[in-house]
Amino acid sequence: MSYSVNISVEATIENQIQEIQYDGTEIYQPPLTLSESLAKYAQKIDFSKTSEVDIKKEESSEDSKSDTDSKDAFQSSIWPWDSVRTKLRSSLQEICVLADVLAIAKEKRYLVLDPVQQEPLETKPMVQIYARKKALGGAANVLLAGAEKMKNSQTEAARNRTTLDFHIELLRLRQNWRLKKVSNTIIGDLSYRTTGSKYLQTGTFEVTKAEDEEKPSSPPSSPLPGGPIPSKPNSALRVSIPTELQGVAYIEVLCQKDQEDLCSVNLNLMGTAPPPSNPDMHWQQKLEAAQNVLFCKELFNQLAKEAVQLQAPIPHMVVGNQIMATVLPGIQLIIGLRHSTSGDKKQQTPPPSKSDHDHVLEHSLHQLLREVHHKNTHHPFPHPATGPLGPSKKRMLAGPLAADRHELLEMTKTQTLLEQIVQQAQHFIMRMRTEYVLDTIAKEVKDPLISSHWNTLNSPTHSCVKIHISTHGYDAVCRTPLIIHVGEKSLKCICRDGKVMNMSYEPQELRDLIFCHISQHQIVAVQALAKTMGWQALGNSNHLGTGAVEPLGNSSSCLLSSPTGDRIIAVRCEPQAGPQVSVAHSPRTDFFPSRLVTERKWEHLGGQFRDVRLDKMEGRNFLHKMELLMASLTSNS
Amino acid sequence: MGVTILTQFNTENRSGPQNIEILSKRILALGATQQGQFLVDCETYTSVPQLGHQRTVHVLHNSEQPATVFSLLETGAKTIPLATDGLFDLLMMKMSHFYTSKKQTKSESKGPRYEIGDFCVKLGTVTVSSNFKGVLVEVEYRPCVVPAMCWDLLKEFLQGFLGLSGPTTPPTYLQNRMQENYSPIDTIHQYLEHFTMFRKSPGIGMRP
Amino acid sequence: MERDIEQLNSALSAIKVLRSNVRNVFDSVSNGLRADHGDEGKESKFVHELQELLTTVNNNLRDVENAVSNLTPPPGAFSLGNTTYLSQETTQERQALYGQLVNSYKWTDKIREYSAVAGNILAANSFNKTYKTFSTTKRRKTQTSNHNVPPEVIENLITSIDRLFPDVTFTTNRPLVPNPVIQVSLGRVLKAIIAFKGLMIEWVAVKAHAESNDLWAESRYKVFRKVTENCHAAMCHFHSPMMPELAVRSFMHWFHSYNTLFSAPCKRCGNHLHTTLPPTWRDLRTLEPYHEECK
Amino acid sequence: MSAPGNAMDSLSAALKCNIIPNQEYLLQGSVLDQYVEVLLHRLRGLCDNVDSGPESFHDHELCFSLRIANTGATTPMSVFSLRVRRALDVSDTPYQLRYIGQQELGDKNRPTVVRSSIDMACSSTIVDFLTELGCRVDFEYIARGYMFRKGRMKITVSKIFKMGGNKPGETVEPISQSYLVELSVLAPSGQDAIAEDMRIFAEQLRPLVQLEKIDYKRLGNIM
Repeated sequence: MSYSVNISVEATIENQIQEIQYDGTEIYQPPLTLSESLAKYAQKIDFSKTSEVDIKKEESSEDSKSDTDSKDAFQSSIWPWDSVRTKLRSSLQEICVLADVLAIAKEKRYLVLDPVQQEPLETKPMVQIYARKKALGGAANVLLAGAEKMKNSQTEAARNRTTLDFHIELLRLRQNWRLKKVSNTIIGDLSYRTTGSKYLQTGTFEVTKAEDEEKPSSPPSSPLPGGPIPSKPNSALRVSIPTELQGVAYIEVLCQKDQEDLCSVNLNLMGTAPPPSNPDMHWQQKLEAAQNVLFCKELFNQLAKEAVQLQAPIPHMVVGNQIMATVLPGIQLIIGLRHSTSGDKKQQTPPPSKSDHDHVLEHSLHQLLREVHHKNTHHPFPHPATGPLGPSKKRMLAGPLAADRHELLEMTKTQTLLEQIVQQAQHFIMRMRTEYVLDTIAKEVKDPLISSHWNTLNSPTHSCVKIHISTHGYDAVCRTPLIIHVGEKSLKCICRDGKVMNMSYEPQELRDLIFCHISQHQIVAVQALAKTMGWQALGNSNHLGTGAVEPLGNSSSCLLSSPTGDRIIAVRCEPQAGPQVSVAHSPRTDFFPSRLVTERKWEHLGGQFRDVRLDKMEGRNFLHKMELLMASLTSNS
Repeated sequence: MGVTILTQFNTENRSGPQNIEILSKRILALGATQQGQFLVDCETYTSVPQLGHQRTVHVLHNSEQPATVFSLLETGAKTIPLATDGLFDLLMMKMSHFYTSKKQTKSESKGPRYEIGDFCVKLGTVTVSSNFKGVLVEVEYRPCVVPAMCWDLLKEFLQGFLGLSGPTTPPTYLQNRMQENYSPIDTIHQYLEHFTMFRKSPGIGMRP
Repeated sequence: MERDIEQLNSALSAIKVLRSNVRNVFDSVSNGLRADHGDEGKESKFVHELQELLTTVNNNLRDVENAVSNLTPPPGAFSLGNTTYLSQETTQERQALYGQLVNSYKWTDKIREYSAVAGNILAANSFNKTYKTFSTTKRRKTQTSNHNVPPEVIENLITSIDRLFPDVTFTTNRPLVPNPVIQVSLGRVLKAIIAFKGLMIEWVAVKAHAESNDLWAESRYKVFRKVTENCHAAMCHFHSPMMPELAVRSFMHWFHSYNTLFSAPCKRCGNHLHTTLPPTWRDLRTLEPYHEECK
Repeated sequence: MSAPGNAMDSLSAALKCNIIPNQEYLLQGSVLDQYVEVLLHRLRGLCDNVDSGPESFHDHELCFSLRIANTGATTPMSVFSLRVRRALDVSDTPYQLRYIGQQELGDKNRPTVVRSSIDMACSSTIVDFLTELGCRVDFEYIARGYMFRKGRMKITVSKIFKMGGNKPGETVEPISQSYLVELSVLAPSGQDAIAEDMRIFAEQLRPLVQLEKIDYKRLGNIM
């Protein structure tokens, strides 16, 4: 109201813009109606001012009146009609008013007051800025003072108590977990759904502020060092997890022989698991544990589903929280879900059979499921970009490169988790058996040394071991290498000459094979030794047809003659009984002509073989004994 | 992916099924096992006259490569091969304004499929618009991709089971491609060659 | 040595021939015209005869020159340093010394030569029965490990083998640094994936080119499965803990012979196929192709 | 193993069962160069599996058309257009041959453009094949950019380059100062529910980029 309107203001031709939408269209204010504009203009009239003028006028008139009054007062004494004049005047006034009232009543032209919207006042910007600055400054001071106060109390509280702020905790939680706000509650999700899991069970948890009832017990005003509160690292945040995800779970995998105490495993829920979760656990550990429970549940659920669906020759059994699959005849793979709820406080001692728990297989189960998850989300992108989403690069190329049926079939082949874990378990057992057989033979058989080298590289279902049979001190003379491939259900042995032997899962077969190779090794080694000694190998056979029938394999033999040809050694080696050595002299040192053998030359035909008692001979091992034997027979005695 | 030799088997006054039966007996005696059936079919499209000089598109399917449609475009001057996804047939339908199919030349070879070691043997009865035309024997040696390397080996195999009527020289199509890497489209070329021959020939042995 | 003597002999005989022919010329000249020249044109006949003789002499001379030029000039006198002056010794009792010296020198020279030959022969046919040496002097020499070798050594070995065979391509990758896995493509015939453990071959998988490079998946083709088995056998055969580089080299040499896997017939039966397989065995020494049943 | 059926029979059977994805649902839009980073950032937040960064692509597209000249007054000129695309950045990928049919804008309620599309991978002889078939190259360009996926939806953000020389990759110059953004799903016909998902997704990219149904016919009139 500080300005006066002496200029007439006209409305702009354009209508005012009420609002500009995001797409740029402008919405105009509808133009004012006549009465509205009248009201608007009327509102601009400063009535007070005119009244002021009136008042001034009146004042001046009053002044003049008072002048006149004083004049009147002065004149009243001299003018006697004064009272008549005033009466006339007042009656004129009355009549005038009456006439006005009558005119208004008759013609109905009177003023109506309407409320009119005040137009925003345009003030000088600088003034406004100063004003606002001052106002803001005032507000800021208030806020700063308040903040200072809060900070003080905060630091004091922090000094007094170890509790963290709820919001900071929430921030930390948000950095690691998925959270969302639903009305007044904060809901989190710990399921593996975002990483490709298709398990139906939800993994929601609720985040709440820790209850306040604890706070009064430790008011910040009364810091009690050594009190019961600081001993408990309290969190301002509480996560509540659905009961089915509480506790600790793990997947137990064990391989066991037939009919071993099956029920005892079933009874105990608590294994060698980590200590049970207590309600005071930190939320991070709590959530991780719950997530692990969910994962184990999904894994077990998946395996159980597959176990029911798979058509195995010996059907898989799913009983309660346990899946039983026959891996090899007599050997079972048992996969169990062990889940202990937090309410179950008492610790039970793990049964002794738990020691068989196979951590490697458990790990690979976890790995397999994670692989499934990964595959569910990581689909390859097509190149070029217009290609369809979904098919792998290999499948995309199958058309143009004309992949055949076999390749296309291979692409569609997938193995279930259970199949894969059964295969791994089979291989695991095969490997264990092979190891055992090789180690026991190496322990039993001392004469040729048996060393086995396991490959450094192997796959979960395939490994390889190299076996060297050699004799101590004669390793440069002869060495028999063997390669054994350990598969899922079978063994394959490859010799240096390219012979391949396929064996089943029975460890006895491998044992027999190694024994056969040991006996053949002895014969080959004797011949190689003879060569270095200057002896001549007359003949050999790996599969001797003569002699007693062997319980396993065939005996092998060879004949050696001395450099001069007057001594012959025969060696026969049986897989079970070991080597036998016989010696023949020709000619015999003493010759007596008889009627049948008249001349000495016939004695060269060879004489009687006589057995050598090897066990009585000097020498570290068989080859050493043979070397000594040959050496003694070569001498010109 | 291996090298394939396609050869006609002389009918020798026997009907098609008899020939197939004789060959099946022989191959089974060698120790082969039957692994389903096979089918190679060929449809020919020609360009409409408005499109300028005449071009022919042969569209072939081979059940050995079920995800692939092979097409050979003959312009007179050259032949351009193309291998695509199965949806190419759909495209040919869309192109029916420009390329029309000649139904009477629809040819196919179908019959039993045998596997023996690394060999794959197919005994096909050829029909052109459902008229019997002859017998085609396909032998594939899968591990090898260079025809020159394994031609002798294949010849030995073919003669071992077709007898004297086995081929003594490589198929004409392969003769100047012996050193190149063999690909499934080469098999298709051989089939097309035989199909065109059968189409031209009058119906020999009309017994189906 | 043998060749030198031969050449020397031929040169000597050439000189002999030359001499006898020269002698013929002089004979003919000294005899002059003889009765067998007849009457008519006897001069011209004589001249003709002489000319013929001279051309043969010429030819012989050329032969001699050729033979001589083929000869390697003898390696001069033994340079015995200052001892050569011994030969100029005038004192009676010392004059024999030089002869003896030369003789003993020749003798030691021969000993050296023979012992070298003998050493080679003995090295090839070792009488050693064990690789282990028990002598205390050698124990100090640390055994080099074949399992744990610096990667550069293996790298060098692989590149040197790569250079050896032009039709074999090597691709190396190292999932584990000291144990490379290499892919060996043998022409267009096959490829092998070979895993090393240090300097020793630990695993071989043979496959067709179109198949995956998975170390553990078997080939879908029988022939390559058979070749894989044979490769394992050869790996056993060539295994040599003392000379690991040689083992790898000889294995690769043997493996290289598979480039004729499909094209070469069996050495024994002459056929390509036996039980629908080509000759999958390569002899370990002669590298000749055989069928599994024919070897 | 049963006898293999005729390939055409099985194809028509597949057509009947409606399992061939031959409908493309499409929304298009564009974004200026300076805001593309923001868009990519938002897409990384919205799409699946972008932990390893967005997948980039660099493709070369050739547009062919097969046409018969106007022979009579009664027969209209028929045009049949095909697109061939190949990846320049990734080796051993097939060429992609594409037939795109007439697009249906539909009424206002339909959230996306639907057009029939036949999409197939093919061998590298396709360019020769089409040329000899009688096709003409209408135009060619290079598209370089990023792609994302969200469920079945594919989102490409690409910059279009003019072909400079005869060889791809020689000299390329961008056609405009903005990136083309496409949201598409290839599905068998009749799966209109996906269109609604696309609309919701497109909504989330507003106002950075407005993905809309673009009517090419109208664009043609403007130009």
